[in-house]
Amino acid sequence: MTALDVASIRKEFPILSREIDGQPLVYLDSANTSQKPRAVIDAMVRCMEYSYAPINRSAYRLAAEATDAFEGARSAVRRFVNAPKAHELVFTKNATEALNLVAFSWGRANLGRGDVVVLTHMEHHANIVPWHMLAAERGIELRWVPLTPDGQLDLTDLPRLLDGAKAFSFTAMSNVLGTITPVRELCAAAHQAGAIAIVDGCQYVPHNVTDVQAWDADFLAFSSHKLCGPSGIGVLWGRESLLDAMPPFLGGGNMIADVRLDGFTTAELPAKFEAGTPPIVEAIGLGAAIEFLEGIGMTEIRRHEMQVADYALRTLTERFGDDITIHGPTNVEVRGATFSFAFRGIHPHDLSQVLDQRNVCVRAGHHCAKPLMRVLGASATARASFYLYNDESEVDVLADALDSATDIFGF
Amino acid sequence: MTALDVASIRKEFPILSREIDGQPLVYLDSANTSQKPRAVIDAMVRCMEYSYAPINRSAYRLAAEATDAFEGARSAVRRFVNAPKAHELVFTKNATEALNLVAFSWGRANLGRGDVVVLTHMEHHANIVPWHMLAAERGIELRWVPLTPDGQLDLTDLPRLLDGAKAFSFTAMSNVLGTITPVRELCAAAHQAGAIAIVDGCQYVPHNVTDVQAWDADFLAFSSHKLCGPSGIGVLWGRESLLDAMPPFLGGGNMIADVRLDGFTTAELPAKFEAGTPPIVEAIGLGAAIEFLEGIGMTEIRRHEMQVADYALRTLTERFGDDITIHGPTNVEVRGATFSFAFRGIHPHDLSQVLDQRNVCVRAGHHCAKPLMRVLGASATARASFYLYNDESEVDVLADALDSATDIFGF
Amino acid sequence: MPGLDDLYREIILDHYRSPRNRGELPPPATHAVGHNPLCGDEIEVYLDVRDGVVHDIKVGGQGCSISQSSASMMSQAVKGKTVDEVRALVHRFKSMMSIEELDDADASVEVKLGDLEALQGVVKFPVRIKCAVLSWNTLTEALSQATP
Amino acid sequence: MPGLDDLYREIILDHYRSPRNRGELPPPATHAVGHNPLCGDEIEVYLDVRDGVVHDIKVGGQGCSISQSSASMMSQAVKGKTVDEVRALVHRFKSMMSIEELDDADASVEVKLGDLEALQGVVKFPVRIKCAVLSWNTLTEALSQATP
Ligand SMILES: Cc1ncc(COP(=O)(O)O)c(C=O)c1O
Ligand SMILES: Cc1ncc(COP(=O)(O)O)c(C=O)c1O
Repeated sequence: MTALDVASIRKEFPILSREIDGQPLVYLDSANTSQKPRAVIDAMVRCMEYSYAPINRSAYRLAAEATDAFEGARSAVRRFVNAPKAHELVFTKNATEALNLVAFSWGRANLGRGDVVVLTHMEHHANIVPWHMLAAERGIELRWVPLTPDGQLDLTDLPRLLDGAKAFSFTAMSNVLGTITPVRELCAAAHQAGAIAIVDGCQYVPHNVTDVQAWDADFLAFSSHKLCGPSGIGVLWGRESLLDAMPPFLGGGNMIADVRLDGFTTAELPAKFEAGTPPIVEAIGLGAAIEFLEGIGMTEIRRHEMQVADYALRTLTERFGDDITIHGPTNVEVRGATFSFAFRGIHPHDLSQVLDQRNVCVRAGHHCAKPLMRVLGASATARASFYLYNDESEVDVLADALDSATDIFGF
Repeated sequence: MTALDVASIRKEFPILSREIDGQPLVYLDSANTSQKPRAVIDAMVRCMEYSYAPINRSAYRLAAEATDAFEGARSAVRRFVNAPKAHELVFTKNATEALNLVAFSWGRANLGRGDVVVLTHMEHHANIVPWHMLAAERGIELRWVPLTPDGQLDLTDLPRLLDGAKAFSFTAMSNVLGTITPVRELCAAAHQAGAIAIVDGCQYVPHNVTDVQAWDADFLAFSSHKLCGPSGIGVLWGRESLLDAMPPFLGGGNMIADVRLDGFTTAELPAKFEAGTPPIVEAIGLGAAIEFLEGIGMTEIRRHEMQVADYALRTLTERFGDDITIHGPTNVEVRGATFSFAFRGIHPHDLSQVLDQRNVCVRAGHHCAKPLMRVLGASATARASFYLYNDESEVDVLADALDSATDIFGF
Repeated sequence: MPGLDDLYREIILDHYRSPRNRGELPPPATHAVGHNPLCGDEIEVYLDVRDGVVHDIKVGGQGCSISQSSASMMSQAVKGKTVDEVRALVHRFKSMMSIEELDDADASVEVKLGDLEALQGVVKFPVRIKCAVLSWNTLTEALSQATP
Repeated sequence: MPGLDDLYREIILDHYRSPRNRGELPPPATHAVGHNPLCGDEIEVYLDVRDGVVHDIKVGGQGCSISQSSASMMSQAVKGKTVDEVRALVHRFKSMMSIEELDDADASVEVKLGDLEALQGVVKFPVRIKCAVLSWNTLTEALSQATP
């Protein structure tokens, strides 16, 4: 079992050597957004200092060079998720736009009154609200896959829920519970029922080997900023035949073949879905992030996070027993290193503020998953999420900091 | 008359000292996308190396610091366009998304069959295609303001065109002709007719003092990447009362007040229109770009570009006479330093390739304005566009390079 | 960087532990619900306004120490005040939270913040400002229902 | 970085100045129009296919030296060929442009590019590949109309 060399990985992330009030940064909010390694920052700086130019529009060499780098990033993304074709990858502004694109472009073309879309109780708002909007617009019906008590999908009723459905849209990993869902099985169930399978890969893709062909998925959405890449760019992968048949989403430059006073025709993939000037520098940064992660190895990253997850589960339960409630599965085979918890009745907002005094950064809130919060019976939780640059020692710092919360609130 | 100190401004842009084949870069494609000064690159690097964190979500100090920087950028944008309130400024991925947001969110709420939207013959596809899409969806009627022979808006029939219209959407400066339109007058005409005024400021805002209140506009869209800022972020400014009354555009995290299994309610401005993780680093870079431009002075930049425009018009016509056709106005009071031209029957694509041998970067094509190309009777033009870092000497290099094109194509 | 003592003053923790005016009021009292979209906190305000005076107020919902203590102190501060006095107080409180600005006219009106001053430290924690203001926004909504 | 001589071979400029097979064909010849969305170039291809053979081809439209010369050379190369031969040629040409890949089976089929080899240099100018390929995509469309 190769453990990651976390110490040297940390050196690649300049921000991790920052101290606040003389204490090192214990960044446990990567499920929210991840930090950036030097390789990504450098790629972006190099682009802006040396070869920034418009993409796919101008004929001069500088522009050709920039276009090459930009399309090279698309190829890197293709490889990273094992998509069949590079032009099946659409750059969006974030995963949210990617999911909206599917809901509105595929959805408006394929869904009418009474049509069924199946979601799960652990979805992020990004995979709920667009469907609510579509429901309000054209009367589609939403059905929900419930959860088991330990925070996995309860698949008992899945065939019935999927019966007659046109789409099943679900997360590959919960951003609250850490639960990893059985994506391949869920895709098969969707197809069995005649529905397409839309995978929200925001939390999964940064932490695991992703293979859309092995999954037999139809769409995959994820964000660059959660996988060590820049903010301002997300990815939609879609099956070519589906993307080809879809109407455009946003209108403007780059997505057209022709524009007349009385109408327009659309460009080929992926341009059809990339209206306007794309996130040029950000795509190049995303390409660098992918190369950085591949250099370390997604299998190794997953293995490392399983180790940390295991240590965190043991440490927190041993130290705090009934004072802590950790949501989600206890088996690290089906969960990532993201932990939502309740602690001694202290409101998560206050808890996070107190942890911050030790420079421990955790998120407090509903994590953009209010329906799930209602299932958990909480209005908010605190969430500590670990990534490749975190290790077991930070679990201990978290535990010590939790202990100190008691002092202030006097429990 | 203070001329800009272009030599020292150029030093701020690392890429401008790049040489290709031993020749300096003559970057005349800023209407397409502009280069980035060190201040912008540094602000982005500093954010990623030192204070990157989620925005508006987490309570720890690093996140508060990042949120401050992010919202500080919004305030900088507010000041830059003299908007009444910071929350009237919505960050989008580019100007194209901003215009789509208006067309789809405002448009779907306010326009039905037979309703009229007025555009002009010099619009960019970003201000045409969304309206075409809306026309196909709900049968609105588009009317077009034609052009005068010298490439200005022909306002003779404006009152008739605006009669009964609900919106007038127009560019403040043409990306092809360089024409600056009388925005304040056009807004007044729109309001007179009971229509709202939507201003495409992509080309205007980077080069002039912008004041949405003096214009009395209702919406303004522009992109960061054309004003020395990062790619991956654009801006929509809208009148508070209009934005407040509009339905959301994209659904997801951040734009909600509450989400239930059966529906959702939206957040306040600007969050309502900013679904998902925003372009965090890019916003901070945009803030730095604005401070950079303000430090030089938009009035001074405009004055400088008028000087360069004047020199370019004189030089090119003196040297090439009838061999060159420059489109657009000849009066620099009503045009920017963006020149589309035809030269000795050489196809613009070939011309741009030949100019590139001298490292002169110009764009060739339809410039995302195919309807305008048809008015000009061309399928494409070459376009040289100047910015604060260009000066008269580069006009001369362009002219010399044009001369050399003749050799290859043997005219 | 600001420390925890700026935030968690003793008086705040006191109101958090023993919130004043908890409960509900039956109709015809007006009722408004406010959400903090960032963290999920919810505040309910019940308002009994008669003859331009806030006769009674009750607060429900759940949230962090800042949102709960702010709601509790608010309920104490507005009870018995005229609607105009309450509006002036809301404005003064929001300007203390740096989300509204005081002009000269405001400055000349005397408004006592009392215990609420303890929340001043929240300004240094921008993310928490929304917690502190939540009950005040909900109050404003309940108020505008009561005095249409 | 590649230079202009890689692009503007003499033979290319010759086809540009004197394009072969310019014109139109009356129905029942098939007809397709292709756009280069980036630069606005337009190519029209008229195709007279009978008994599986391209009896005649004419080319219209406007564009740069690369798109025009590619169309002109293409028209020469496909005239008189069987539809299968034309498809193999299209595939060979696109693989020269590095947008399609040759597999072993393809490699064993002999396809002569002739004059078209002159366009090889275009690969070094990625933005111009679209110019070179435009007429070939339009040909494919006309072909699929002719042989449904
Ligand atoms: C006048 C005008 N409008 C809109 C746009 C679209 O801007 P973006 O591509 O940044 O969305 C541009 C630039 O491409 C433009 O010049
Ligand atoms: C599971 C999941 N889906 C969707 C999103 C939305 O991603 P973004 O905010 O980058 O659009 C997130 C992260 O916020 C997430 O964790």
